[in-house]
Order: sequence, then C-alpha cells, then structure tokens
Amino acid sequence: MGLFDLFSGLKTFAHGIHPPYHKDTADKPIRRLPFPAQLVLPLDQHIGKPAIPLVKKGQEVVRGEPIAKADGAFSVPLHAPATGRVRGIELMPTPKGPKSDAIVIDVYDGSTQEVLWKQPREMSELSPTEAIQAIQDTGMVGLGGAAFPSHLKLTIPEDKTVDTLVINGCECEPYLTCDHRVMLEHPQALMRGIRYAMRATGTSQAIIGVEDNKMDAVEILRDHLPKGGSIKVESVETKYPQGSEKMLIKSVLNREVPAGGLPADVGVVVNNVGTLAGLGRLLPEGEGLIERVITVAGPGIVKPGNYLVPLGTPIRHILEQVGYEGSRTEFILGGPMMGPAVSAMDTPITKGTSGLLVLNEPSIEEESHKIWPCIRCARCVKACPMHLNPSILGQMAAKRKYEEMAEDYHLNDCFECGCCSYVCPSNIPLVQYFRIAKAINREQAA
Amino acid sequence: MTESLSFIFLNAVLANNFVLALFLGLCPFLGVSGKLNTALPMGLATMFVMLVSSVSAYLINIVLVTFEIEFLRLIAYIAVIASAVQLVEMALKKLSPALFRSLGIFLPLITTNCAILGLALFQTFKEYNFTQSLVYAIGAGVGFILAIVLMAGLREKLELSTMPSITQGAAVSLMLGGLLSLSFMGFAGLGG
Amino acid sequence: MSTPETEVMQQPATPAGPMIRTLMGIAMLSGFLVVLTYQLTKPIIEENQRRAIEAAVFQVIPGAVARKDFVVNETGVVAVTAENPAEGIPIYAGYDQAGQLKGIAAKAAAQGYADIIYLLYGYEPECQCIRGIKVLKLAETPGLGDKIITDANFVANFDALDASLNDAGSDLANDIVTVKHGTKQNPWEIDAISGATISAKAVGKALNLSAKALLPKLAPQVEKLREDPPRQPPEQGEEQVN
Amino acid sequence: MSKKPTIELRTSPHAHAGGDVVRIMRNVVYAMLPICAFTIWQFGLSALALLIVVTATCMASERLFNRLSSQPSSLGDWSAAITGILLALTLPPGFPLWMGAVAAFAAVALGKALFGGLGMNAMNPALIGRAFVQAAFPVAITTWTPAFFEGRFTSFVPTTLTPPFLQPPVISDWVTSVTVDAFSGATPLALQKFEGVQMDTLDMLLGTTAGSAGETSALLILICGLYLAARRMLDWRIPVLVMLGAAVTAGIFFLIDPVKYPDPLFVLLSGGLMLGAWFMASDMVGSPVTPLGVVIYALMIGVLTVIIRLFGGLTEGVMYAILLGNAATPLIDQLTQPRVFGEQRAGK
Amino acid sequence: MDIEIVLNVSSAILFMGVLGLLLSSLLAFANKKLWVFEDPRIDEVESLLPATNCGACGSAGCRPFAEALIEGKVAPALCTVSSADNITEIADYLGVDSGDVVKRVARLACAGGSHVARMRAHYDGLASCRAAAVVSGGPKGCTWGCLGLADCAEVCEFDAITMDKHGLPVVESAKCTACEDCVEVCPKGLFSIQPVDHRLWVACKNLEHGDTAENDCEVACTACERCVKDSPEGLITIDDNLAIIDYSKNGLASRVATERCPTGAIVWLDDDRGVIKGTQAKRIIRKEALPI
Amino acid sequence: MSKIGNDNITWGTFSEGLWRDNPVFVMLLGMCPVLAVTNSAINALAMGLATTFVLLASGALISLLRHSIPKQVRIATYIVIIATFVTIVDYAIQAISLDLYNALGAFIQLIVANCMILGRAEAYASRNRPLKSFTNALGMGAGFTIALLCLGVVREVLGAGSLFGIDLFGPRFEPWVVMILPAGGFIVLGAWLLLFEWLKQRKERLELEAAAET
Ligand SMILES: Cc1cc2nc3c(=O)[nH]c(=O)nc-3n(C[C@H](O)[C@H](O)[C@H](O)COP(=O)(O)O)c2cc1C
Ligand SMILES: Cc1cc2nc3c(=O)[nH]c(=O)nc-3n(C[C@H](O)[C@H](O)[C@H](O)COP(=O)(O)O)c2cc1C
Ligand SMILES: Cc1cc2nc3c(=O)[nH]c(=O)nc-3n(C[C@H](O)[C@H](O)[C@H](O)COP(=O)(O)O)c2cc1C
Ligand SMILES: Cc1cc2nc3c(=O)[nH]c(=O)nc-3n(C[C@H](O)[C@H](O)[C@H](O)CO)c2cc1C
Ligand code: SF4
Ligand code: SF4
Ligand code: SF4
Ligand code: SF4
Ligand code: FES
Repeated sequence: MGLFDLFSGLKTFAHGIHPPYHKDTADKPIRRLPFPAQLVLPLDQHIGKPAIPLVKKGQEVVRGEPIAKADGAFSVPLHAPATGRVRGIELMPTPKGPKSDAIVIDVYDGSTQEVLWKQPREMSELSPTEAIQAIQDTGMVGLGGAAFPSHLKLTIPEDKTVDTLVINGCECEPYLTCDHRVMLEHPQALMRGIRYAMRATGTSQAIIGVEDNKMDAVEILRDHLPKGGSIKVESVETKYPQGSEKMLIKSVLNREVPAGGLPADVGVVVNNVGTLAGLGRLLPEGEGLIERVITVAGPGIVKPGNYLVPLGTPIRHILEQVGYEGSRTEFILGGPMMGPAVSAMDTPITKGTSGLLVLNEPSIEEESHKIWPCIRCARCVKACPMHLNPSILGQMAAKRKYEEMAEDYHLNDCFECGCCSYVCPSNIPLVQYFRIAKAINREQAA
Repeated sequence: MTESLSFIFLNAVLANNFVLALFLGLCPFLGVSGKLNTALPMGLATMFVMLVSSVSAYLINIVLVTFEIEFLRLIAYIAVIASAVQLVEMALKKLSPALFRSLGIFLPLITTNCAILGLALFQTFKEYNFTQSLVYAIGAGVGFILAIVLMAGLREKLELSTMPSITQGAAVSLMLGGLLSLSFMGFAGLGG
Repeated sequence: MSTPETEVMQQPATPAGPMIRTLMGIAMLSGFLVVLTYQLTKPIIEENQRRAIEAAVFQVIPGAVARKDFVVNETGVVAVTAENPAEGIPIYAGYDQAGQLKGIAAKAAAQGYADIIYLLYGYEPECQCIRGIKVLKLAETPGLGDKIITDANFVANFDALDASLNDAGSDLANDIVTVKHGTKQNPWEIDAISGATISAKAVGKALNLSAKALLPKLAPQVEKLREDPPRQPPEQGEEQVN
Repeated sequence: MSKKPTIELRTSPHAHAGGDVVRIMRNVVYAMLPICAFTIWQFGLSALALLIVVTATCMASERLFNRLSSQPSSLGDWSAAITGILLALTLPPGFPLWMGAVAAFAAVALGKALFGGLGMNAMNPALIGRAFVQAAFPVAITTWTPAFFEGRFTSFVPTTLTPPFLQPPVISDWVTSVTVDAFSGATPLALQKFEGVQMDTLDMLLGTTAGSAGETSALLILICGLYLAARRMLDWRIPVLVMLGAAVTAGIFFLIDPVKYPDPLFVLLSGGLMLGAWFMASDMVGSPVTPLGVVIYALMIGVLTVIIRLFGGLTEGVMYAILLGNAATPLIDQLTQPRVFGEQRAGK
Repeated sequence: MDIEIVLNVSSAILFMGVLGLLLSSLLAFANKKLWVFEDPRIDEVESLLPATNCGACGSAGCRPFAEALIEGKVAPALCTVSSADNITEIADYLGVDSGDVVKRVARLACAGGSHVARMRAHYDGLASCRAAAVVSGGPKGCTWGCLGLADCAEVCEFDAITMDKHGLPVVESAKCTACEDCVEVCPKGLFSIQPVDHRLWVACKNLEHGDTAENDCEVACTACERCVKDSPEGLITIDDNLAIIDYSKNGLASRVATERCPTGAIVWLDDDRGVIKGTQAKRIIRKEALPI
Repeated sequence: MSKIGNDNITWGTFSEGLWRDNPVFVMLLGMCPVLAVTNSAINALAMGLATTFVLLASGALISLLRHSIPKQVRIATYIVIIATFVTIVDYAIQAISLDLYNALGAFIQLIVANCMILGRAEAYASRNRPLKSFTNALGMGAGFTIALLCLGVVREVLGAGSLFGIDLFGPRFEPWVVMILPAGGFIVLGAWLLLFEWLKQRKERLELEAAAET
C-alpha cells in the first residue's frame, strides 16, 4: 500500500492528472437516434484479423444477421445492424486513417428495424469452450476502447492462473458518461455478464472499480450484487487514467502488472462494464453486437446526451440529429485524452467508439499552439502514471533517437495516456512523438 | 612545507584540478567526453595510468638522484611511463578486446598525455614522499574522472538540444570546458 | 599504391634482437645528447641562478652588494660552501661595499589564494625589522593576487616592518599580522590590499611563521655573520629585477 | 447544416492543463518585482540604473543572437528578462554599469545562445554572467556600498558611472562620507569570515546590510519565492532542500566549533543563499527532472555552498555551488531514473 | 678533459643504455606473450570509406563493412555512398572486382502537390508527416498521398531531397546514395529505390478508381487501363485500381505507355528533360494550393 | 593512401599545417600548452618556437631512422627521441632567460607529452622522407605558433591591457582578469573556433548562392 493511500483513504495509484471532467451528460438517459440512410461497417473494427464478408453486392440483409465471419480465432464476426441491402464492399474512411474495406448497407426506410435474427440459448448448459464460442459468435469486443476480442480475453492461457475479474467502471475520460449510464440503467445485464465471465475464466471473485464521482452507480450496483460476496464494488479516486487496466489493478488489488506484461500475469482479467453488460444481454438471446451506447458531447454539440446507435452510423448522421455548431471544428472519437480526431465526416461509429466529442473554435483557441523547447519543468515526469521520463523521451524523439528511447528509457511502456502532453507548459506533442517513435521502432524490428 | 594527505587529495581533485585549473590532459578531455559510457572508462584508465606512472616515477627518481643524473629525468620518466602504459595496453588488448575497442585510438593518447607526465614531474618538484605521491596520483585521477564525466554528461545533454549550426562541434566543447572551469573556480583556496 | 603484404602481417615477426638493439641504441644516443647539452648549459644556468638569487637578496637587503650563504641549525650559524654543504634553515647574509653586514635574507612560504606563495625577505638586525620582500614564486590570480608584488602601498609595508624579539629573546614580541586595508596601526601590522586580502594575509602568515622559527635562533649569533665578510664583492651593474 | 465546417485535425490529448512557458516566466518576473523595488529603495539610483542596464543588455543580446541564428525573436518568452533581472540582483549595487553590460552579454552569449536558447542551456545563464565578471573584475564585484546611504535618490554611487573599459574609482572615502555609522564596506559573510564578527539576524532578515543588490533581505525573498511555489511555478523541494542541506552542514560544523564556525541561521540568512535557493537553484532548466535527482541536486548545492564558504578562498559559495549543481544535473538525471511502473524491484 | 664531465657523460650513457635494455626486453617479452593480430588493411580500407556509417551497404557501419571487404564477403560497390572512383580505388587496393555499380536512386510514387490534391481537414500539430499520419491518416483527401511535411527531406543525410513549392519532395539524383532512409521514414511508403534506367514510372498510389480518385487528386491514377492497352503485353497491369509496371520487362518500356494517360499519373523519366507526361494528360496551370 | 606514397614536396606539404590541418584549430591537438601558456603573447611565441624546434628535430631524426625502428618499440623510441630534444630546449631556455623559463613553468617539459608531436611522428615522419617530413613539420610548427599567438594576443590584450608586455591602454584600463585564467583560455579558443566556423559557413553559403545564380 502506497503512502498516498494512508492519507486519502481512497484507493488509487501514483501520479496521474485531474483534468476538468465535464460529465454533464451523466444525467441524460440512453436514447435511440433515428437510423441513418446508409451504414458503413469496416471489416477491421477490432484488433486482430479483419472479418471475412459473407454477403455480396445487392444482397438483402436483416437486422442481426451475420454479414461477415471471423477469420480464425483472432477475429470476430460482424452482424447487420439494420435491415437493408448491401450496396457493396468499398474503401471507406475509418477512424484509423487510411481507407479500408467496409460493407456498406443501404438501410430500408420503412423497416421497423426489429432484431430478426437470434439464436436464444440457455447459458448455464454450456461448457466453458462452448461459452467462449458463444461469446465469439456475438462479435463482442472490448467496448472500453481497445476493441480487443472479448472471447480471447476471457480465454485464460494455460500457463496462467487468474483469480480475479476486475470490471472497469471508471470511465476516467472527461465528457464520457456512457459506461456510467449503462451501470445505472442495466445493472442486471451487467451482473449477468459478470457471472458469465467469471464462469468462463474460472475466477472466484470479481471487483467492479468505479470512480468516486459516480457514487450513484456504486449505490445501484451494490443493490444488485448477488449474495455471497463473490462480486464487490470498490470506489476509487477520480483521477485520470484510473480506467487504464494497469492503474485500476494497482488501485483495487495493489498488484503491479509487470512492464510489457498482461493483467493475466498478476492473475487478473479486466473488462469494461459496457462489455460485460453487453454480453449479459446478448448471450442468452444469441444475438450479435449491432449497436452500442455512445456519449455525444462537447461544447460544439447542441443536444448532448448518451445515445444508442447502430454500428456503422456515419458521424455526419449523428451530428445532424443532435445538432452542432462552429465553422472550425474538431471531431473526436472517444474521450479528449486518448480519442483520435477524425478527418472525414463519413467516418462511421465502430465497436470501439465510446463517444463523439465536438470541440469548436472557442475551445480550440483556448490552447496556445506554440511549441516551446522543453524547459525541463518535470511536470510530465510527475504526471506519467507509468513513471517514465517523458521530458528526455521528448527531447530524444525530436532528434529521432528512437532506438535509444526504447532501450534506455522504456519507451515501450508508454501507453499513450496523454498525461504528459496535458501538463506540458511547453506544449510539446509528447504523445505524438512517442507514437511515431513506437511505430518506427516496430517497423524497424519487422 | 609538508602537506597533509587530505589537503593533497582535495587540492588535486578540486582547487587545482588537473584539467580545469592546470590545463593538463586536455586532449582526452575534449576528445573522449562525447559519451558517458566511453568517458568513464577513459577516466578510469587515466587514473590507473596515473598510478602506474606515479610509482614508476618515484622509483626511477631514486635511481636518478643516487647517480646524480637528474638531468636525465625527463627522458627517463617518459620512457618508463610510456613502456609501462604500452604494456598495459597490450594486456588490455589481449584480455578485454571490447574495452580496448571502445577506447580505440585514445589508449596511446593516454601514454603521452600531459597529465600523466605532469603528475610525475609535479610530484617530484613538490618532493612528495611515496604515500603523498600515491595520494596525489589518486587525487589527480579522481579530478580527471570528475571533469571528464561532468563534461560527458553535459555534452550528452547538448546532443539533444537544437544548437545553432556554428556552435556544433569543438567550439561548444571548449566553451563548456570554460564554463566548467569557471564553476570550479569556486574551489580556489579550498583548505588554504 | 602498394599491395598489402599479407604474409608479413600474419605473425609477430620482429624478433627481440632488433627491438632491443634499436631502443638501446637510441637511448644511449639520447643520453649522450642530453648530457652534452647539460654540460654546455650548466655554467650559464648556474650563473643565471646565482644572479637571480643575488638580485633577490640585494633587493630585500637595501645597500647590500655582496652575499654569503649560511644555514641556521642546532649548532648555530654555519657558513655554506660548495665543499661544505650543511643542513638547516638556509639564510643569505648581505654586505655592503665596505663588508659591513647590511642584513639577512631568508625564505618564507604560506598557502595563498591559489597555491603556496614563496617569498624571500630581508631582515635587518639593527632595527630588528623586515626591510623588504621579494616574491619568488606565486600562482595567484594575475592582476589581483600579484598586487603583493606591484601594489606600492603594500610594498611600503616592508619599509620597516617590526620583527623585534621579546625580552627573553624566545619569540617575536608581537606576531606579524595582516590587517584589513586601511586599518594598520602598529609597526608589526601589514596593511592588506583590498580585493586581495587572502594573498596579503598569506604574506603576513609566511613572514610570521618564518620569523618566529628563525629569529630567536639567529639573534644571538648575528655577530658570527659579521666575522668574515666575503673578500671581493662581485662586480655590480647588470642586476636583473624581474 | 448550412456550411460544411473546416475539420481541425489535432493529436490527442485534445485537452491541456493550460498555462504555458510564458505564463510561468511572467510570474517569475512579477515575483521579482518586489525585490527590485526594495533594492531600489535601499540603494537608490545606482541600483535602478544597474537593473535597467543589465536587463536591457540581456534582452538586446538575446535579440541579437536571434538575428544571427535567423530565429524569430524570443523576447516574448520573458526568460531573457528574468536572466537580466536576476543577474542585476546578484551584482553589487554600485557595480559599474559597463561591467554590468559585459556580465549581461556573457550571460546570454555563453550561458544561453551558444546552446540554442531557452531550455537548451546547461547552466544557469545569470550565474554564468556573474561568474564571468567575478573572474574578470574581482575587485569591482567585491566592492560593497552601504544600504540606505544619504542622497541615494539624487546621486549615483561614484563607481556606477565608470566609463567603459576603465577602472572604477576607489570609493572608500566616499563611503565614509555618506555613512553615519562606520560602514566597513563588508558583507555579513566577509565580516564573519575575515573579522569573526557576526551580523545581527534581524538586520539580515530585513536587509539593512551591505551585499548584492537583491540578496540583502532574506524575508522578502522568502515571501516572493513562496508566492511562486504556491502557484506551482517552481518546485518548492529545491529551495527547501538547498536550505536544509546548508543548515545541516553548517550545524555540524557549528557543533564542532561554535567559535570558529557561524551558526546555521546565520548561514541561511547571509549572502545569496536565499536568492540562490529560491530563484536560481530552482531554475528548472538546470535542475534534474527525476524526483530523487532533485533531492540530490538540492542537497548538493546546500552542502557545497557551506563548504566553499567555510573553507574556500571566497566568502560566498552559492553561485559556484549552483553552477556545479547544474553541471552535475545530466549525470544526476541519468543515475536516478525512476523505477518504471511494473518494473521488477530488485530482489523481488 | 675534466674528470667530472667524463664521469657524468659516461654515467648518463650507461644509464640510458641500461634503461633502454630493460624496457626493450620487457616490451619484447610482452610482445611475444600479448600480441593480438589485427589485419592492418582494415584500417586502410576503412580510411577509404566515407565514414558516414549509414548502413546502406547492409553492414552495421563502415568498419564492419571494411572487415567484410577484407574477408571478401562483399563487393566494394555495395557502398552506395562512395564515389565510383573511390570504389575502384578500394577494389584496386584489395585486388578484387568492384562489383556492379548501377546507380540507384530514390523515387517518389506521388505527384499530388498542394495545387492538385485536395485536403479534407486542416492539420494543426507537429510539422512532420509521421506525426500527421497518426492523426486519422493525415489531412489529405487521398489517404495514400504525400503529406508534404518533409520528413524525408529531413532524414536525408545527403541533402538529396528538397521540397518543391507545392510541398512535394524532389530527389536530386546526383546526390542520392540510395541509403533508403527516406524509404523507411515515409509513413505512406511512397519512396522506393529504383535503378535509374527504370524510366517508366507510375507516380501514384491511390487505390480508388475513376472519379473518386480524381476528386481527391487531379493527377491520380484512375485505373482507366489505357496505359495497359498501349504497352506490350504484361508490362503494365492494373491491380487494386492502380497501374503496376513489371520491371522485369523493363526492356520493353517506352514512352508510348504514357501518351494517353488522362491524368498524367504515368510518366517517363528522362535524364535531360526530366519528367515527361503524355500528350493527353490534363494540363495543370494552377499554382496556388487548393482550398480545404 | 595516395598522399603517403607520394614523394613530392609541394606547397601543400608545408601549408597543410598552417591552415587546412592546423594542429590547434582543426585537429585540436596539443591543447594543454595551447591553453596553459598563452596568457601572454611572449609566452605563446616562446612556446610556439620551442615546440616547432622539437617538432623539426624529432621529425627529421625519426624520418631518418624510420626504416630501422621495429614496429613494436616505435612509440617508445619516438618518445625517447622527442624527450631528448625537449630536454635540450629546456636547458637552452634556462640558459637564455630564467624569467621566461619560470613563466612557462613545467610546460616546456610537457612538450614531450604534446599529442601533436607524437601524432606527427606517427602519422608523417615515420612514413616520409626526411626533407618532406621536415617541410611538413615546419608548416605544422608555424601553424601551431600562429594559433598560440592568436590566443596569446587576445588574452594578453584583454587580460592585461598590454601586448608583448607593452602597455596599450594606459593605467586606468581595467583588465579582464578572467582572460588570463584557465576559463578565459577555453573561452577564447572557443571563440576563435566559432569565428572560423562562422566564416566557413558564410563562405559556403555565398558559394551556394553564387552557384544558384549561374
Ligand atoms: C489511458 C487509458 C485510459 C483508459 N480508460 C478507460 C476507462 O475509463 N474505462 C474503461 O472501461 N477502459 C479504459 N481503458 C481501457 C482499459 O485499460 C481496458 O482495456 C479495458 O477496461 C478493458 O475492458 P474491455 O476489454 O472490456 O474494453 C483505458 C486505457 C488506457 C490506456
Ligand atoms: C450494454 C447494453 C446493455 C443492455 N441491456 C439491456 C437489458 O438488460 N435489458 C433491456 O431490456 N435492454 C437492454 N439493452 C438494450 C437497450 O437498452 C434497449 O434496446 C433500450 O432500452 C431500448 O429502449 P426501448 O425498449 O424503449 O426501445 C442494452 C443495451 C446495451 C448497449
Ligand atoms: C577569479 C578570482 C580570483 C581571485 N584571486 C585572488 C587572489 O589572487 N588573491 C586574493 O587574495 N584573492 C583573490 N580572489 C578572492 C577575492 O577577491 C576575495 O573576495 C578577496 O580576496 C577578499 O578580500 P577583500 O575583503 O579585500 O575584498 C579572487 C577571486 C576571484 C573570483
Ligand atoms: C523558477 C524559475 C527560476 C529561474 N531562474 C533563473 C535564473 O536563475 N537565471 C536565469 O538566467 N534564468 C532563470 N529563469 C528563467 C529561465 O529558466 C532561464 O532563462 C533559462 O535558463 C534559459 O534557458 C528562471 C525561471 C524560473 C521559472
Ligand atoms: S503518454 Fe506515455 S509517457 Fe506520457 S504520461 Fe502517458 S504513459 Fe507516460
Ligand atoms: S512537461 Fe514539457 S516542458 Fe516540462 S519537462 Fe516535460 S516535456 Fe519538458
Ligand atoms: S514523401 Fe512521405 S515523408 Fe516525404 S513529404 Fe511525402 S509523406 Fe512526407
Ligand atoms: S534518404 Fe532517400 S533521397 Fe536521401 S540519399 Fe537516402 S535514398 Fe536517397
Ligand atoms: S597536449 Fe594533449 S593531453 Fe595535453
């Protein structure tokens, strides 16, 4: 237990930052938006191998029907989020940048858009392997942002033993409230999902970590806890990046995931509340993941809120529905700390998208963009939750000393949380430097 | 004047630092201070050679004085020191080729480094006895290491800075040497 | 463009014989050259050194034109000659044209600002005072510490710096001390140089140490110095003053 | 939607803590203004002129070097102004203006421009400037004037207006003529070191002693420094640990021989220790970034200061101690890399 | 002669003799015991190499390359940085064949300068292609195209790359040493190292076709297949909406293939006349950048 | 390679050391005496001449003996030869003027250890005919002396207000003591190098511009 815990009494980790949270949409219940005319479904919405299309141009699909199958174990299938006709498989913009192959569906205007394709089953009868297969069939990936296939995460490698399931309800990114709403509105689904996951991983205890700015969610979850105490709810300090799995494990279990290691190395599996709530709902129904809750917020949004949208909805459609303003705008998929900006309004919402943030002129102008030299103020050093030295890393990156960065200064332990850039008074784009450095190192190694 | 051992040591390390106050051993100081991981071995090697030369000089001086041929001192010193160092060099090449490689051409430089000969001559001028000479050599060595390591640290830092094109290279090393020397002036008179 | 002599390089080819022969030969040649130079320059250098010492001695003992070397030790004052080197504190006695003892010069040293300052000072038995100093070696800051040589006010301290013995003759009556510039009140005080107090203090300390060690022993023996003035005062004229 | 907006592309994070280099630097300047005002009140016109000339020369040199390296002007970041003001504050109030200009030029040229400007320098520019003139003009820089002398608002100290390249006049007579009580022309430190006289603590707190322009009132410096620390413009650990290092070292010697060595409080309040600790050692550019490194660096400065003061040839050691600390910073940084999260602890 | 001098002289010579004897025997002994063989030619060859340690030769640096040369493992011409004269000199010194000295240079597969290629967003950040590329692929409409932020020009140690007024890198063939640094740094993978005699060149990487491609960039390859039809069988194929040249059939290449290209995406590189577009290529007279 | 095998003595053989390969400004060799004894112009000159003498004499001798010195003892041999000539200079200076001797301190003896001399012996004298290496040594010596003078003059003028001991500015001049101190030595040499680099870059820029115009 760190010294810090003794003082605050709250569970937390060392370093990190306290950005303004702007969680204004926390009291906005989840709403549906009208369906768009067209859905764009990139085949690589998840980490791993892209899915293989099962549909042809012109083919009709119904809501919920699988339209692409998993390419082996390291992949997940894709389901049609709406009833309509396949327009084709085309190159479309994605949040990642380069255009890539996507199934484009023209949505039928008149359809009721009911889920017409499902294979309900009794979960308690499934063997663990069957359960894992069932999870893969849902197409579920981590909804916390990484979009890592859930069935893989819940498959524990043979050489590891896992004793605890940690459920990540921190939602430490400013603005975002979708996880918060899911905890408030679907506690039963969540509990169900947790039980499935515990069964799949063979763990005996589960801890839901929730930041202490969401005490209402903590209350509700406590009310729904099953008897026996196998599942616990822990409130942790509101601090960015509390939601990062390494930090959360440190906070609730005081275990440190080794550098370069996985949570499983310390006997833990971490899942996002949205992911498990989704599994809790989808698995017994035998449905696929076709929609998700996103927070639409930011100073440029007229009607901010939490919306349930079909996957593949272009952000243009959402923005037209909720209204946005500004002549120079920044569109961010996810939270302001880690979310990527998008360069085209045709970019679709994918499985990993947890929010759509719109910043317009005033919030853009607030920042001064001039990049000064590093004045070695050490603020970044004091902010980095991984205890790296972003100051020297940044200076080395500017000189393209990428290999030395990795060898001597643990570049690869940086998980790009952005704390360093956030605090840097010199406005040095540290995270961006580190991304480049890592990318180049990866290429060199390949 | 008999000087206490601690005075001899501190004086050689700080106040009369061989590099920064006496201007001895500048070539390796400027040449091998670019990287910490070569500067430190270089410093250690120099200190070692200083010890070797201090002992050899002390012994050979006894011979010179006995035969009253002090006028041969310079030749005798340098020849003995050079041979001793060459021996060390050969041994190093044999025993640790890696270390030998990293010091590259600078090993021969140590042989004929002014600091080494200067040490031998100064200890004779100051009429140090054997222990005093040894302490003096260690002090001079430590002072050299201190200077070269500080310099290397600074130069590594500068490597990350955006210097104007004309100051890149030797000029900035010299200026840094000057600034270090300015800083070491604070030690002047230490112990006096 | 030479073709590489690969075969030659494969082995440490040089046998020990030529190595030893060359190095020995060169070493002997060097020895010869050096000894030759040494012998050639020796008289000149010695003459230079004698002049330098003499110049210094005559400078600190006003009026002296001849000198004689002594040492002070347990047995008293002993004259030194080439044939008779004696151990002890070396002093130089200075005599005027008439062979009258004008004073005694002795060495003193103390740690200054940068390094040890070496001095020669002239003591005059008549007034029991120091009549002049000459810095033999210093490493003080040029322009600052070397004011102990150049500063006229400071040099004036040694026109007649009191160094009288106490009644018992066992010690100085008053320690020679350096005082802050502008506060000299007693004849045994040295007025420091502002900005170079440390160097100035070193001079005071050196004089005090040396005088304390030397004068009590020397005083009873002064007569002995007068006994045998040097026969022919050397020719005068080309004194070198720094 | 009427008009398609221009999409801005920016990298994450899209939020920023706010506050930038300029704001930090500007606040440092604000924090020094009371000290400047006090020194002007204490020493009058000469101090004012010195502040203006030194600061102006610093800024002019900065601009000149910008030009030479065809960079945009960097005056806007205020760091040249800080260098200038701090440098002026470390000089004796009657320091000849031309020498002040030399110091300022040396500070910017040798201390900063050479290495590429803001943030790139290895050692504290203001102190480089001072160390340069300390070595170049050792007499002038140890010529002190009394505080609150008569007529300070109407006339200059005679040395102030020395024409360029000439020696300043000797002012001991002038000093006696303007002071009522016998001013010895010595700083508290010099008095202690050379005469064994210890100055009254209150005088040193309030600044009624001789000394460099900005170092005389320990109390005021403390307050201004605390302001910056409270606004997180400087790392409070550095000044506190510098003072701790100095006090402990001084305390040890004081316990060994209270007659020969000054007491720790005196050591803390005299000379430039306060100014150095709060405004110069704390310059982040020259100090380590690692948490442990900061501790080592600050303690080292404190200890070295006292060692140089007690045993060196000079009366004051803060400047050299800080410069040495700066010089050691890259090494300290390398040796004290923090344990990265998840890295195995030794022995575990 | 003075006896003292004789004594002095003889003792000096004797002493030096003894000293010389002692030292040289010591060294001779050490020489036997401690000698390590190192081929002196390594130094000589290394001194003939350019000491840029660029690694273009495939060795870790100039010295390892020199060692490999001595061992005969590699041909001198692999050092692409050395001038032809230098290489011949090394080859002569080692008495080997210098190897194949075909000049190779870096070529850029994009012609979308700011006057012809559209930006879809305004990028505000670190002025580096790598940096822009990680932000949603960069601001350029064509996500395959050159971002124009000059990473390649910056990494080229030989100053072979300059940026033209439309923000496109231009390689000065004479200076290019084929070190591949630009190839590695470009986030869009637009550079490749090509022998200079590969004159038929597709200056585009856009995988869209037809209007979609042309919308983003006026000089994009629209996959219209005219070049394929106009050239000998198999020299040019269309793959993924892009013309691909099979350089194993380079001998068949001629300017004809470029003649009817409507956008001018396929070009002929001439030593004297530079880049030659086909006669039917769209004329580009705009100088200023396209609006976002 | 090519310059080693070649036996012709050209202007370049001599001038190399003056400028292109100036031992001080370009090769940064023999730094210790360069910085240590250049606090006055006269010291700089004396040191320069002394070094030149040693360079010439040892260069010539080594070049003469170059074929008969086995590789393994060459360093030892060179050093002994160099030390011999240094001792000779040492005594000569003592005989000429004790004051000068004192001013130069131990640095006359330290010429032995001047890296430049051994470096030249290794790199040039041992591979070239006596006359050629003599010519080259003359150039090197001249280059060295000039460099020393460059420093000595600046340092003496600023640091003492005099040149070759002649007072330049009158008694009211305030000397810049730092120039005579070690720090000043570093800084002045650094400044010279900066100046040369600036000139070089300016020349290159002008050439580039000229080339661009044509
Ligand atoms: C800096 C950072 C912040 C994160 N914040 C959150 C968060 O607030 N909520 C969350 O669920 N996951 C967050 N994550 C992702 C978690 O580390 C982890 O991947 C996720 O909780 C795993 O659950 P999932 O696979 O169900 O998405 C964050 C990751 C990083 C690197
Ligand atoms: C993560 C997640 C969990 C959900 N859990 C439930 C659930 O437990 N019960 C339920 O009726 N709907 C659940 N839903 C589906 C939507 O909440 C449901 O479609 C929504 O309440 C529609 O409102 P309506 O029934 O008024 O149209 C879930 C959706 C998501 C994304
Ligand atoms: C570069 C430099 C050189 C100095 N050289 C000397 C010196 O040679 N002799 C000396 O006594 N003090 C020297 N000092 C020390 C100061 O001048 C010291 O403050 C002064 O001696 C104290 O005396 P004061 O009280 O008369 O000013 C030097 C100081 C510096 C910075
Ligand atoms: C707390 C603080 C202290 C500073 N102290 C100094 C100082 O002592 N000397 C100086 O030249 N600049 C100082 N600066 C300004 C700035 O950091 C300095 O000009 C840089 O060293 C130039 O690169 C300070 C700035 C801050 C924020
Ligand atoms: S982005 Fe990387 S370096 Fe920066 S604070 Fe986060 S983990 Fe540390
Ligand atoms: S926060 Fe920015 S300015 Fe401060 S040390 Fe880190 S990189 Fe440098
Ligand atoms: S070719 Fe690549 S690296 Fe060069 S400017 Fe274009 S995108 Fe950047
Ligand atoms: S970086 Fe590219 S253009 Fe420059 S030399 Fe290397 S291959 Fe040629
Ligand atoms: S001259 Fe090279 S080390 Fe001294």
